[in-house]
Amino acid sequence: MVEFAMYHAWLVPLLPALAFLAIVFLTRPWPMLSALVAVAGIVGAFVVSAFAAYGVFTNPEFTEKPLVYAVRWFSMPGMQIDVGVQLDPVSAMMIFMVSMVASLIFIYAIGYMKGDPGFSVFFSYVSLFAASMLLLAISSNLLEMFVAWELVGLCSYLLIGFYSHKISAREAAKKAFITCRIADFGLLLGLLSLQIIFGTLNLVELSEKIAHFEQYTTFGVLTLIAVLVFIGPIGKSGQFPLHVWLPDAMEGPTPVSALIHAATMVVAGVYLVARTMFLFHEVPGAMELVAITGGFTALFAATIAVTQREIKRILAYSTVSQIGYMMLALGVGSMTASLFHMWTHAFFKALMFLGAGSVLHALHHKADVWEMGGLIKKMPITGWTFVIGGLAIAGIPPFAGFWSKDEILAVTLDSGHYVLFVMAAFTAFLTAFYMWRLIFLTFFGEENPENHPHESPPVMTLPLIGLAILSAVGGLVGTPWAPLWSEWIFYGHPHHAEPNYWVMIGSIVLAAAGIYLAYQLYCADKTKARAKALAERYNHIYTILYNKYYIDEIYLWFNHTIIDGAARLFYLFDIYVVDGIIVNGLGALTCLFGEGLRVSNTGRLQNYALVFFLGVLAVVVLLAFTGPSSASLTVGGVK
Amino acid sequence: MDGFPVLLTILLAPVVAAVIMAFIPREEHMLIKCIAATGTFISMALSLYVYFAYDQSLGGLQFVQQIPWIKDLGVTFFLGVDGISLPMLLLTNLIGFSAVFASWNVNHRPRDFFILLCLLIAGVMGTFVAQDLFIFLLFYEVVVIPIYILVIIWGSTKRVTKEYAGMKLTIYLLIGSAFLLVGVIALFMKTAAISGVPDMSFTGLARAAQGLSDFDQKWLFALMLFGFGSLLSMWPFHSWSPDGYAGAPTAVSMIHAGVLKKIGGYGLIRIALYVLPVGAKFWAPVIAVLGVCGVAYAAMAALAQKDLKYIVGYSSVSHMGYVLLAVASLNVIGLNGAVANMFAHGIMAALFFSTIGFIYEKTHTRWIPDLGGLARQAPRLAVAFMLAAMASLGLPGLVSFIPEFTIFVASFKVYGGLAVVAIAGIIITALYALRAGANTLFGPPRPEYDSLRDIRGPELVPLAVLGTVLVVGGILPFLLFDMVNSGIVPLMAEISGALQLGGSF
Amino acid sequence: MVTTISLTHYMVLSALLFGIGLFGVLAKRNAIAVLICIELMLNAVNINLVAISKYITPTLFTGQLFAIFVITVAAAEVGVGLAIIIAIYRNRVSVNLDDFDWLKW
Amino acid sequence: MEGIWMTVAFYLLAATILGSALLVVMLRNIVHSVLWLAVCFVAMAGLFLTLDADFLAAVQVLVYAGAVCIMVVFGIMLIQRGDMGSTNLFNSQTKAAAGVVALVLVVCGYLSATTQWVGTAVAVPEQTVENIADILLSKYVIPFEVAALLLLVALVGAIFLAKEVKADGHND
Repeated sequence: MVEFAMYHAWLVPLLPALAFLAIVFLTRPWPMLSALVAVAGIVGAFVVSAFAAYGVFTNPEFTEKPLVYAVRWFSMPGMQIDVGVQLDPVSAMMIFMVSMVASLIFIYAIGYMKGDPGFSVFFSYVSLFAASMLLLAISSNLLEMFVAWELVGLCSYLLIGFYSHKISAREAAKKAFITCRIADFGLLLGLLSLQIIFGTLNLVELSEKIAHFEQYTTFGVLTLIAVLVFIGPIGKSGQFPLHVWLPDAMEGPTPVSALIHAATMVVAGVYLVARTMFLFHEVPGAMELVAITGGFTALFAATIAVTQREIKRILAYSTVSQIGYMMLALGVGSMTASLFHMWTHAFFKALMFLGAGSVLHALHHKADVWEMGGLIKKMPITGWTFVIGGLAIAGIPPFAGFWSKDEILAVTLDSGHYVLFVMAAFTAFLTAFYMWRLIFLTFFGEENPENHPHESPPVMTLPLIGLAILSAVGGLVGTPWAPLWSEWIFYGHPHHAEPNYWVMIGSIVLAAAGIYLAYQLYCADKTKARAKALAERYNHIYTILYNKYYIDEIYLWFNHTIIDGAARLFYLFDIYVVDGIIVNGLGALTCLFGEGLRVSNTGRLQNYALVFFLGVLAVVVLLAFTGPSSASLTVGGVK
Repeated sequence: MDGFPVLLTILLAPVVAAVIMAFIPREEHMLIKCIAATGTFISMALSLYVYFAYDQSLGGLQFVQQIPWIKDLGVTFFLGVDGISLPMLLLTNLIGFSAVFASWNVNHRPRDFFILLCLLIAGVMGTFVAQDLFIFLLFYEVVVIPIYILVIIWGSTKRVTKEYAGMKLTIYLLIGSAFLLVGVIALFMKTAAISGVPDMSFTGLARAAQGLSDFDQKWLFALMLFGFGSLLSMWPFHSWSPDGYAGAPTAVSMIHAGVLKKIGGYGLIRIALYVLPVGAKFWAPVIAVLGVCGVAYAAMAALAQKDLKYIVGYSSVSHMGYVLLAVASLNVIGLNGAVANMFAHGIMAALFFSTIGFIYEKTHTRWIPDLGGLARQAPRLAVAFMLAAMASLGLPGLVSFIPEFTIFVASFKVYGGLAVVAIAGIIITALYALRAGANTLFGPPRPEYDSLRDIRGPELVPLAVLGTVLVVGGILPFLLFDMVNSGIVPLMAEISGALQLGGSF
Repeated sequence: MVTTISLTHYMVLSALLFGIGLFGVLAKRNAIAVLICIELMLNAVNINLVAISKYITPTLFTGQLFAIFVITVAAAEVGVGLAIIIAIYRNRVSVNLDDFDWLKW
Repeated sequence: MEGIWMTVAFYLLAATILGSALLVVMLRNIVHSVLWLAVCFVAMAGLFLTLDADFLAAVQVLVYAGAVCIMVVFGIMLIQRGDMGSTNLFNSQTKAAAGVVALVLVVCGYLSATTQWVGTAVAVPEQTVENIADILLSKYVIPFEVAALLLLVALVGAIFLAKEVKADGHND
């Protein structure tokens, strides 16, 4: 079975894809059947990927040399693109994680989406998404990966716009797609450069060729390529300055937010950089860019999250911030730490989104955390699992987030990026603060009498419990004392830093401080007067943060004024210059000639006959004087 | 099927259908439509057969049919297909068949409409299977007349009147072909003088044209570039495209944007480049610049449109810019991309126009601000629209992505920065395609369209046929590329010598 | 020269008659007048044919034969021409060619 | 008819022909024009006699002077009723027409004067009718039949064209 799974890993994306087709063409009229098909597809994928992952992790040779099998996709002289599967610990971990989280979320969605008119459609979309995401994870070729990359973007678009009759959802979907498209433009240029310079987009071949690439002859080209490639992840993973779409993406149904915009798709950028580490590793400049982008985004998004009011928005900014962490870790050279955080983050962030979904479900989509409160009494499972998630993200041991975040902080410090370390540490504090602000406001404190919450059905709470368990213990695979994780997932050589107890203690203290501050402001103080006073006092900062640094407004202005203005200009140019002056001008000129000649068109037969005879005369004269027989005008002669 | 004149059958099936329709009482609407559908279906099925029966390992011209015609001019009625013309032939028939169903609801003089439509389809097919320049031009002219009549009778008047649109379309076609004709005649005279034997076949012309002076090659190519370029809506000779499509009835827009336009690109590769490689080499930078201008300019102009057909009209100008850019790169990858992109764009544009046609038929408007929320009332229509929009913006997994990718590879390699501008076009394309989709299909449903009937029955055929090709072509790109490649490689092999020597610019 | 009548005499006569007929065709208003002027022109042609027949190919009779054919055609032409004029007159109540400028449309 | 008499006959006939033709064109009354046309045709028949074409002369009288003129008169009667005084006027391009005609005459005159005719002394055979009949029914039999057909078509066409049209637009 293990053997089979490893050599048929293409089944992993194929099963959900088949589920998608089955739903679209067959089972769409029967919602429950569609859901079953979708769940069957993803669970099947999970089973195959679990076996495949088991096979990879028990065969150490695959960490050195990945298992690759591929078929030709298309080719022409000078270019061949294969599609195939590349199984190594990184991809095995990824498909395992994605299919596991997706399975849980699919099950959850059965409960959450119940009664929605687009129930079947929803499951077809998420199946397509799962297929694309899994394809992205096991791709052996960058173009294949790009295809999957765009397809997950498409699914994201479709699912954000799932409630497409809402204008906000429609606009958010569009925004997501186009923002990612801008980023993909960079990525595409990077891929093109790779294809042109190295003649292949195959990951294994590329890594060999880049390792032997003569940097001296084309100085800076690799850096440029790496930067271009990195633009893609900036968009897809919601890094500054292209993060704007991610918070808006919360317009989609909550399981989608959990699956796509927290656990899987948005970390595709991290995954891509990890996948092309052989490229980034060669160019320190690009690595610095990755680190700085990540570190800055982490802090930047955390500051915004502090002031937001909508539950899913807070989580969205939190996601942006956490992905910043992952980027930071990649940038300072630790793929191990980065992917470890991605692993743990998938669990606790999915958990929290699903928890938020449960809350919204109970409160009939009332999203403002200030209008909630005391929900834990009515919704104990949702509440306590959420608390576990909160502990995990804040970094309280032994929950998952602690181990991964701690490792990121440690490697950042190790690599000598002190400024980034301080930023990351401060982010850790902010994270604990805003997340617990959310928890205290939502689940603790006084109940809002207008709300009539009720616990969600088991089909929703069971995945919550599953994810809560994973959030609690998922980090134990990578503790400094038993570094299983870093033996598998690494770039270059496995390295496990000695446990840095100072960092560890420091991060616990920061997390605890954040939680305590949140408790003081939002839980201990029933009237929340101090929190309000604080916001009042630093009104300017509060307003800027609340409005997300006005970046959306700037983009909107740019889009509507500059782009649309230019478009208008081009169009007017087309109508009035190209079409007006040149094309119709020529036409008008012709008509003018026609008008001139029209006088001659009297319509009177005798006029025409007159001119006709003039013509006949001309022909006669011509023939008589220049014709072939003009030399001797002698006619006649009998026989 | 050895010896069975399959190409001739493909060519004649719609003509026969047209003749039969001419003898049917004009009131028999359903019968007429069925005959048109049968005729085009026979062509489509046979061209699918030819596509898969074509031996790619053998390459070259296959299914050849050669009947001497005008000996003094060296004209033979010479039909044949190779890797370049086969995708175009298949495209024509796929779109032709869909176009019949996209016009299923034409009830104003349907007999005349379908007769002209079938003749149009046959004419377009003829240009792609002709291997003789004279026959090529003959079919090309056959195409012009039905287009004009179809537009002025069954067209629609919006920003411009249908008469204006038809006139503009026809006159542009004719001006282009006039320049082409001058070039062709000059080419024929000169090559006949060189080889001593008049020969109008592409191969014969190409062989003789090797003896042309560099100067002759250059100005002849310039004439052909103008002729084919204006047919391909090369910037700045593009302005017929949006107006023409806007005025034309659905089927004509489909065929025109889908395949007729491609005659320009096909001719540019098949005739201009093949016969006059030195001229091509000389003009390549100009083509590239015009192509990039077209891409960026038309995409920006499309962004400012509010009429759906105008958006697609400008979009097709923009996509043809990619084809030009690919041709200008003058290498195997680029030409592969050019032909494949023509195929992809044909399918996509046809689906787009058929969808817009249905939207217009059902809502009586194409004006985006008057539309909205149709996805609720007509989900299948929305699927078709989104498929086309996604293909337009080059979504991977749909047929247009890989061709664009190959074009980008080829042109980025040759033209660097210039190509980047063109590649940036994908962002703007995404912007306008999604805006159009969002504002038409999504948002709050409008009560006035509550009774709107989704596409069903025969109306689904364009979506089924073209949608299938869109997806299958995207998932299995080798189906298209192996074919194109088998045609491009020998072509490039023949002219590569000239391309290297003639670099006198 | 004065006493013998040569072919040139007939030629000149024919040319003059043709000129008169042509002038009538070009300058008359009445459609019937135009028609009879055409007859004059045809007659001028006949003179030429017969004269050439006599002076150059007297034994072949081709010229005379042609003249007969011309007369035949002229007769047919008059018949159809008159019919057309009558038909037009019925529609327009006019045979004035100045009124007929429909060729413009 | 030899010598001087030939010359006299030619000049007389020529004068008659040209004079009557001029009157045909110049007269303001269309009926008078037709009468002078008949005179012209008869004189033409005479001219044909001087050219040894006696059969043709007979045909000329029969067809032209007889049939055509009568037909034209009938045509006029069907159309022109009432005052015939100024039924045959000149139009506005008379001067231009005169110019063109002058040019035609100049060219024709020049060509007639400069062309060297290679004449022959052979006389026209006496039996013109037999000769004409011979070639008409042998060498030129196809044009002959075509001419017959033409006459038939002209006949039918003329009838169809000139037929009365009913008020409802159908001609039956």
